[in-house]
Amino acid sequence: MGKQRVAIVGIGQTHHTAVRGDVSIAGLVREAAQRALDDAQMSWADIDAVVIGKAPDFFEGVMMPELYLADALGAVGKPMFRVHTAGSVGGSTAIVAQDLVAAGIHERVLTVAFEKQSESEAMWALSMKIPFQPPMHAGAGGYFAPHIRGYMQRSGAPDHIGILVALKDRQNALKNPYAHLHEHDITFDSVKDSMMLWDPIRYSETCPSSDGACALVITNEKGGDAAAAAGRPPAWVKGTAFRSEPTMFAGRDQVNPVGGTECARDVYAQAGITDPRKQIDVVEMYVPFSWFEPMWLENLLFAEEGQGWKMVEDGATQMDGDLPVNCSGGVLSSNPIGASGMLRFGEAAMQVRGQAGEHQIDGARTALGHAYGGGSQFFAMWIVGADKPDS
Amino acid sequence: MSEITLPARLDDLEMVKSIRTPARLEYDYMPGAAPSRFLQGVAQKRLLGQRCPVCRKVYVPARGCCPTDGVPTEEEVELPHVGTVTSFCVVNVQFYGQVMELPYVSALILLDGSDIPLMHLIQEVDAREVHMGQRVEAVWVPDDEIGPTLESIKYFRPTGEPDAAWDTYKDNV
Amino acid sequence: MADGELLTAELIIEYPFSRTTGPVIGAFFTALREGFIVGIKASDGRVLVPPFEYDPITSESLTEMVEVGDAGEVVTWAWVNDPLEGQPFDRPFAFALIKLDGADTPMLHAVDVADESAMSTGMRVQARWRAEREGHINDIECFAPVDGGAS
Amino acid sequence: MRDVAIISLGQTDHARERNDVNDVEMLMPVLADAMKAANITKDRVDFVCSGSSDYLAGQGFSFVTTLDAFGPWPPISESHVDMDGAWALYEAWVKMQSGHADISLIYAYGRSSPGDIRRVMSRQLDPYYTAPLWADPVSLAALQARAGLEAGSFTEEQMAEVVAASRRNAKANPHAQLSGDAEAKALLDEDYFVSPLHKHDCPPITDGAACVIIAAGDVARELSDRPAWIRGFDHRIEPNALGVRDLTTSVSTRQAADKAQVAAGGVDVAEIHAPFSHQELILRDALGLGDDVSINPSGGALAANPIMAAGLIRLGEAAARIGRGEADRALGHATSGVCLQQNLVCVLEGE
Repeated sequence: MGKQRVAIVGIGQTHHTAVRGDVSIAGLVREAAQRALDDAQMSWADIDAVVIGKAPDFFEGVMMPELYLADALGAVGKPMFRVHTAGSVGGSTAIVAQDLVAAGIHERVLTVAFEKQSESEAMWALSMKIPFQPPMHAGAGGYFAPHIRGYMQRSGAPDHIGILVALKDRQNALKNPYAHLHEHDITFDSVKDSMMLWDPIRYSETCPSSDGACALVITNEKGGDAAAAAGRPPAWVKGTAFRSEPTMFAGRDQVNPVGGTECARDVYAQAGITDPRKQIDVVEMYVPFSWFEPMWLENLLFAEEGQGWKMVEDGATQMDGDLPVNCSGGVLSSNPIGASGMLRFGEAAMQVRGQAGEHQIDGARTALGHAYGGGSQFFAMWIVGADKPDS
Repeated sequence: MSEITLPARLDDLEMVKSIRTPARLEYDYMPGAAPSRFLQGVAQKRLLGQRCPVCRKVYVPARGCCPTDGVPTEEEVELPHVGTVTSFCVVNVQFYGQVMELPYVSALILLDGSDIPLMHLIQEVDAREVHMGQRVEAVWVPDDEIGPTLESIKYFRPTGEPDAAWDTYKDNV
Repeated sequence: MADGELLTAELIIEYPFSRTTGPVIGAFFTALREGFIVGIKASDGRVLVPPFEYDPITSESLTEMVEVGDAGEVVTWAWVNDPLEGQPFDRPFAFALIKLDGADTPMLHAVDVADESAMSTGMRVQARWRAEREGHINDIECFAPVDGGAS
Repeated sequence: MRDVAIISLGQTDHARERNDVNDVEMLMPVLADAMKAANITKDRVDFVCSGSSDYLAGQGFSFVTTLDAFGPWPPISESHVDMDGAWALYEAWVKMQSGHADISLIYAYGRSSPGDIRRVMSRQLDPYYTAPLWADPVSLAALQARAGLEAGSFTEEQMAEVVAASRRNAKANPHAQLSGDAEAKALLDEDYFVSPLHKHDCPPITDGAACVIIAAGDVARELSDRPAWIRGFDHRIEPNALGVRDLTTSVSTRQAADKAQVAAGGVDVAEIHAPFSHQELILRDALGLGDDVSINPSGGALAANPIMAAGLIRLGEAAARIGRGEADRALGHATSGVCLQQNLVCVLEGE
């Protein structure tokens, strides 16, 4: 049987916002799924299987919510699958869905990822006090801030790099109607003057907490060809990879984790990429705190170690730079945690399909979707292209 | 979204848009064998790490398992109460359940003889003066408040020694 | 130190979840607040109670909501001798699937009777409404046997 | 499809409470046992997939540290499902179909002892209509049992026979939690727990874990004298609400069995994941198993029910029968959700 070619023919997302007060959990998820189906010009009956992903069940207080969502996602009578790999889950979920097609098991798979964080409070769900363990003194920001400080120390990056990233992503978000934050008045100084929450992380350098969902319709080569023939070019999957490493171990490099680089090498090799900065046209990278952009630029081999911040400073990652990063506004502008990884994967696919609207990079042929989770220890990536892969 | 048609009796009523569904679940939390032993040590003001039989690295708190080799760790190593700040963060934000006075410093501290930093608070020093490489020591809560929890260490404070050399802790940044 | 002494502690997971309902579930709870019950028409014409947003067979969005009765018949039941915290009663009661008049599918709720011998499949029961209602499944305190109803 | 086989199974000695170990400490020996039985070390594993639930652990992201039990260094290709480990095995099998891996390790674990498991599991229900009633899986299974009894699908005597057989079979299973010589007649004399269920009709409260290793083609032949080849593998889900399902049958099991081609050959052994006694009767029927099939020789979930691992164990136990030459064609089944909402069927064959 061997490996089949895989195409993304439908992409849908919700308008991400702090509280989607007008819908149930099912209604939120359904909205993204329906848009993906509409984009693929398919109906519920066309779908063979459903793969769903989200971060911890405690966010919504529903254990294994896929059981309740089976009806809303048209999964009744079909295989339905639930993935949970922490923050990388949206990416991992898309990979599991594409594997079902690549393996020749199904022809058309719907995959959906979501978070309705407003049902509880992210800070609560992420900082639950566990007996005997020292309290998480500072939530997620407090966990990652020391790594950022470590990066600054190691690379000599100046303080304003994080501000530049935040400004870029928030300005890009103004071109994305689905983004949670649309800060029309944002300036370098407004980011700089925003409250220093977890020094060195400022308020405007952190992601929001969002309700939102993202969905993709993934098909085999036949489906991809049919979409192309109908004038709806698909995004072809050129490579996928996962990598995981322990949260804490002696000598662990949390600034530039080995797992991230190995994952990138794997996915580049599958896609025939030897010079990522030249061969990749656009990147959707998981950047919940602005400083992670230069860190991941190095981790993903776009820059030499210690040099990633210079790409930011030179404007290389701006929409008019040579490697635009997060044209959608990224996680810094919308963060429904469980969906954030799939949004990266979906936005990458939108770019190579030429359907990104105002935040489209002209002529984008090859894109990287990147997600990470846990303590920078779970990685999921895919490369998508406008051209059908050779094998 | 499709339009919903309602029975006449629901016309002109203010519609319910959200419901309250509070939930409380109680669990017996069990830290396990090695962490129990570590915490019992803390209750006696002792910091007990464990050395991995394969990679020889010392883990504290003891976890019973080497995370890179996936093997049980049994050899016990008692560690001093002093170490080096490998990195830190100054916290200026309140969040759910938090009781600290702002700002405060949360730091990664590499105890001497250990191969992995643990996260704890730094106090008795202006937040602006905390820095990487700073030497710190544990300050314990009064003896009658000590128990099997890392909160028995109230915080760490600078020892006043010269800073540790970058090479001694760079692998943990 | 004492070897092998294992620690345990209480871990509490507690949150006052607030759930937005969307229009279909919201209409059901609005009706409960007003003291009546609504369902929704499925693609095959059946009336589903409680109302679901999506058809259980075709997955299409459902839109036509209809009023049903607040009395009906027990389809199946379980006798809960020793209720759990949070359940409708702290004394023995029955959980039951109850098919309301005008509905084609049964809904889950509690039935209050003195003892198990008073329960039977097919018995008629009627909603006992709380005086104070907020739009919640517990606005129906429980169902109780209809006097003189067939059993 | 690419030939993939189950080649080993490791599991805990299942117990009412394992407070002597945390999840990592519980898993390490299980993973070591499975790898030893497959004659491999961890560096030969290409893909790891696990199944667990944060709600059982009472901690978000609980699976994150549990991965330490494998020792994921250098970094590994790995994924996790918030489902029974049987679905993790399915994900690994899919991964191997596309040629990404030759050996996969799957593990799953769960504890029912730390919380009030019935209240914890009530959080699985739809969050608007039923979870606020704190309806629990035992009460809902009792509704299902009564529906089946009154429809004439099965009898209380048959339910007691299922329990007696489970206890009897479990005597030969050193990992089982409950075993012994129970007479169906005596069981029927016991008080009801949640009528019409007796306590013995319900699964025991179990803490436990399991690990299964699967390998492809010649690698499986190299590592195992008698690999249990996966010849059919499918899973299906039903609507969520009890009121719109026929509780007396299992439509999704029938669909999965059809896709997995259970009926294409005789089955010698079936390991069925039926947490409640009447569910075994419903599932036997849905799977089309005759009286000649050996059902749950391990004792099944009634003998030990480590939630999230109990389904994976069924697949591993079915494979073990083939590995030992006791069966040529075996069936493993797993279920998830309230009253058998979701079901998975795996058909295994020896060579």
